Amino acid sequence: MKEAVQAKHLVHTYSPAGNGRRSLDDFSLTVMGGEFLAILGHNGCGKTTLARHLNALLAVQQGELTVACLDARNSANVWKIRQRAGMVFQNPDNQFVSSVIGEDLAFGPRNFGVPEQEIPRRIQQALETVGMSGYEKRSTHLLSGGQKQRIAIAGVLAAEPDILIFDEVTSMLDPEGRRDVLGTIGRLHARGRTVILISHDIEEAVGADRVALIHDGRLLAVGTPREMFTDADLMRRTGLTPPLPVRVYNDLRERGITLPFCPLTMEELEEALCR
Amino acid sequence: MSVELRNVSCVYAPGTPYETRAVTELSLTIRDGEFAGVMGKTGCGKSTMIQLIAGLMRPSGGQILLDGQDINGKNFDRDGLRRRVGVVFQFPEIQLFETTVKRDVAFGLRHFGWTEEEKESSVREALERMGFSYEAVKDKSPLGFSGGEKRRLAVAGVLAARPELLILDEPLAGLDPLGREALLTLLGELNRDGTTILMVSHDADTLAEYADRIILLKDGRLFRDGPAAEVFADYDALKDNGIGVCRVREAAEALRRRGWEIPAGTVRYGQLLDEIAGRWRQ
Amino acid sequence: MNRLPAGLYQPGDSVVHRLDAAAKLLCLLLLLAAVVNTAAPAGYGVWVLLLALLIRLARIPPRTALASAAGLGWFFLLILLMNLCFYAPEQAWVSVWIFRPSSAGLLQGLRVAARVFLLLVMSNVLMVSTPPLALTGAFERLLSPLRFIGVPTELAAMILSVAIQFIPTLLEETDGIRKAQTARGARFDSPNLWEKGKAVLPLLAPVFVAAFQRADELSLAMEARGYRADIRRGRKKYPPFRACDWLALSLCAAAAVIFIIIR
Amino acid sequence: MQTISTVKKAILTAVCIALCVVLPQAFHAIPNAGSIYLPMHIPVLLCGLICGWPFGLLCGLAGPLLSSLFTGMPPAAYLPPMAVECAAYGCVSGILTRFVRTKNTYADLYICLIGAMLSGRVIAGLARALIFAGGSYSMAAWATGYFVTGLPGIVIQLVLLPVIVSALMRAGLIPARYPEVRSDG
Repeated sequence: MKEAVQAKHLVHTYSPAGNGRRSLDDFSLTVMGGEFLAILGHNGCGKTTLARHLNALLAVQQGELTVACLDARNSANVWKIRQRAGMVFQNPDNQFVSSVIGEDLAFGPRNFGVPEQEIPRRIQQALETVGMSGYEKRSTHLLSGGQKQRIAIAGVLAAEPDILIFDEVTSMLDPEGRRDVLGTIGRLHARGRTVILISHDIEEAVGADRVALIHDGRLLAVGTPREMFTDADLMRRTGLTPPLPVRVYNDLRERGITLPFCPLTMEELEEALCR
Repeated sequence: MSVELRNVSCVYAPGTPYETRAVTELSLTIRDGEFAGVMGKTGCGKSTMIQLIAGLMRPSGGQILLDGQDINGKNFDRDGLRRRVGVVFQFPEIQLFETTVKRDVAFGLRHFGWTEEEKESSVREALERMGFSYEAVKDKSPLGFSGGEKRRLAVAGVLAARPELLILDEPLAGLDPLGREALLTLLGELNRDGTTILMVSHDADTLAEYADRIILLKDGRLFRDGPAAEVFADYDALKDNGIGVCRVREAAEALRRRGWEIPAGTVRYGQLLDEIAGRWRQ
Repeated sequence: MNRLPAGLYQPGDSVVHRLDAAAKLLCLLLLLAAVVNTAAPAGYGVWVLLLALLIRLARIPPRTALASAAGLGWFFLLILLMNLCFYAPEQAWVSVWIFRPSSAGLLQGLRVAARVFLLLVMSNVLMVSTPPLALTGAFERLLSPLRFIGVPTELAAMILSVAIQFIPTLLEETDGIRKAQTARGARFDSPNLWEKGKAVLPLLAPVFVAAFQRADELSLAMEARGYRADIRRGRKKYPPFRACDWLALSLCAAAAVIFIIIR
Repeated sequence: MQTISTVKKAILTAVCIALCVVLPQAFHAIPNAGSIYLPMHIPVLLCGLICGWPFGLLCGLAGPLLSSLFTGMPPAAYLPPMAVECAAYGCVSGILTRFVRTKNTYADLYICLIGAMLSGRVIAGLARALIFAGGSYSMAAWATGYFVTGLPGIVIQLVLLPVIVSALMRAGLIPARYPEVRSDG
């Protein structure tokens, strides 16, 4: 399968002189097409800076970046990249251009020059995908946080991107909204979309194909959730709390009890303990 | 400070088509020095309840008593209420506005009649409690800090008044694990020093760990009230009523299903670990 | 509580409610032109009858329809007095300082007061029978031909749509900030004028900072969704007027023509 | 000097318009504040100052209009003169901010604000006189009367706006007018 994203030695700094703290520092990462990659790190580690590169909202300062086989350094590609790689943001209230859902969903396709007669079909399909069919005529501000975020996802889907970037999309939601949105993201991945999920909640990353850990603008490690979360040292360095089963495994070992293997999910914990 | 709600009701926009009952006949008592967690679905009346206790709204019926005094009574000292009750709203960082950190943190102290020295020492203490060096930040603009730092500055602005009752609405939302840990440790310390704490959160694991008791609201009414171990005992039945995921409880439940004799009230991580270790050694 | 305010709008199912908002707005303009051009007192009698008919058709309680004008008693009095004293100084009965009352002035005052009354009640009928969102859309639609003289009407329409979308969010946020600052001991009032200004800063400064932050995030999200200010986008299609819209328009146009010719 | 992109100016204008609806509602909760603070003027002036005259003009026209449609305030009778007044504020502050450059942010601000507020009030006074007084020589009286009653509002806005602008600059939400000369390097 082709690479969806290829970053090589990216460097980025927000201070104009270029001598300030580096938000991205010699950052290299490859995301395969159809993959579900979770990017984890604490606040201010450079996750958001990275996300904004993937969508060409920030220009490449140093290094190389291709998104959907388009060179991000070429400014002529900016709009194509934004069409191929859609991005959903953190705050569900700051993503709508209209209080009527149908109008809002038409925004992206219109920007990308989709013919007007094609747009209703796109809207229908996007709403169906996020499980909110029939909401075209409704108003955005009467929705719950989770529903708003799903409409925001639909707004991005209406442009039919291959790559979806989710930048901390659940951090402002209640448990119910979080469950709905994560379910939607899982479904999108199952339907073949490349998913890049940025978060500081480790539980959201357990189901990912691969996890990338970022610290101080650098890629610390990348691998399967199991490889990453069971590495106590790595977890400590990134300032993340491992999932509960891993914590149980680690803490039991400190008490002199070694389980047969390190569990990652609740089922595995049962398995490990009840053998 | 003790809090007592007696039959409190609150109706928004009464007499209009938008009339909504936010809180209905709510009665409960929070004892002095308690750490109480408040849970419930979005729209269950949590926010209304804390605004009523903080005296920011008037109930349409019933009484709210702080240390036995009706806060909506005629002779109640409202200014004293502002000093004694601190409220950390959701995303409190937006309330920062002054030109310097020192002025912003001291904002709530203007009407207390404190001397400059008293104010300064209180501001210093609050900032240091929140992990800032007073000298390093006092003259900076509060608006120039990062998101997590602004959250801590805003909390410092509430702590500076040395409240006896501290109310927090989703104080952990959007914080990363390090930020959460720091804030929770601080809350634990304040509680040990005698501050009564009322914290609204969706995070069942955290509340189980820190709160003495859980108040669960549903549709504006009191639905469950008691220690986390008790309230979370019928976890599965409560899941759809606003209890967020409690992983410790889920793990304990899974092991119980496998025939382990773990008490149904296992809701704290340490407890779970002890139980597992105990059972394993047998 | 996170609700878009509905202004004066009261849902209904009358003929007037069902007309297209843009058609209604045009009708109002035609009627206004006709009212302003009415000179004869008898003309105003006709207008009052027509207005009663309109209110009946819209099935709006008369009290609601007249509400906007009812609170403005002193305003009508003022109009009357101003015109009485200043309209025709050369025909004045007496002259006291700058005041020169005349009967021509009195007549003109009554005329102006009647006009203002009619204008108010008519626009009130429009606002009571049309949702604010539809009315904003109607303004956009009627002003869209301005693009031919170089006015960026699409940009303006987009700005309006975003503004409306932000109203409920900002209402809630402002209320939250007011409460948060009150809890911190803010008092928003002060007897001294200079202090009065400063007293609302704890409310206003955070409201603006928060609102601008939202604007920042939204403009980023819009760029991510491919928005560019420099290219033409597909234009919003408005539904065509239906038969009843055309009928209402022609009736109003006829009224306008008749009143302007007869005066 | 950094500039603000058109997209961002457009959205800033949109929030300013929304605030024209929201702020009068918020001040409603504070006893007798609306008539003194004239809360709708603040976002309009700010919009002109930050986004320039075309956006300021739009904000001045659309702010009162949307407020009237969505909240019923101002009532239809006051809408036209109020829209004219606000449009003048937004437009004039936008024009002045382009030409007044004294090398001092606050001096610029005060000049633009005072200029905009004075001309806005004169224009509004004239508009009211034209609409209601039938075009007699009482016009001047109307205009002055309106101007004088508006004075406390001018003072309050002169206190408020520079502080709000400075807060927005400190929060990094709008670019500084002049590149800062930093002593700490």
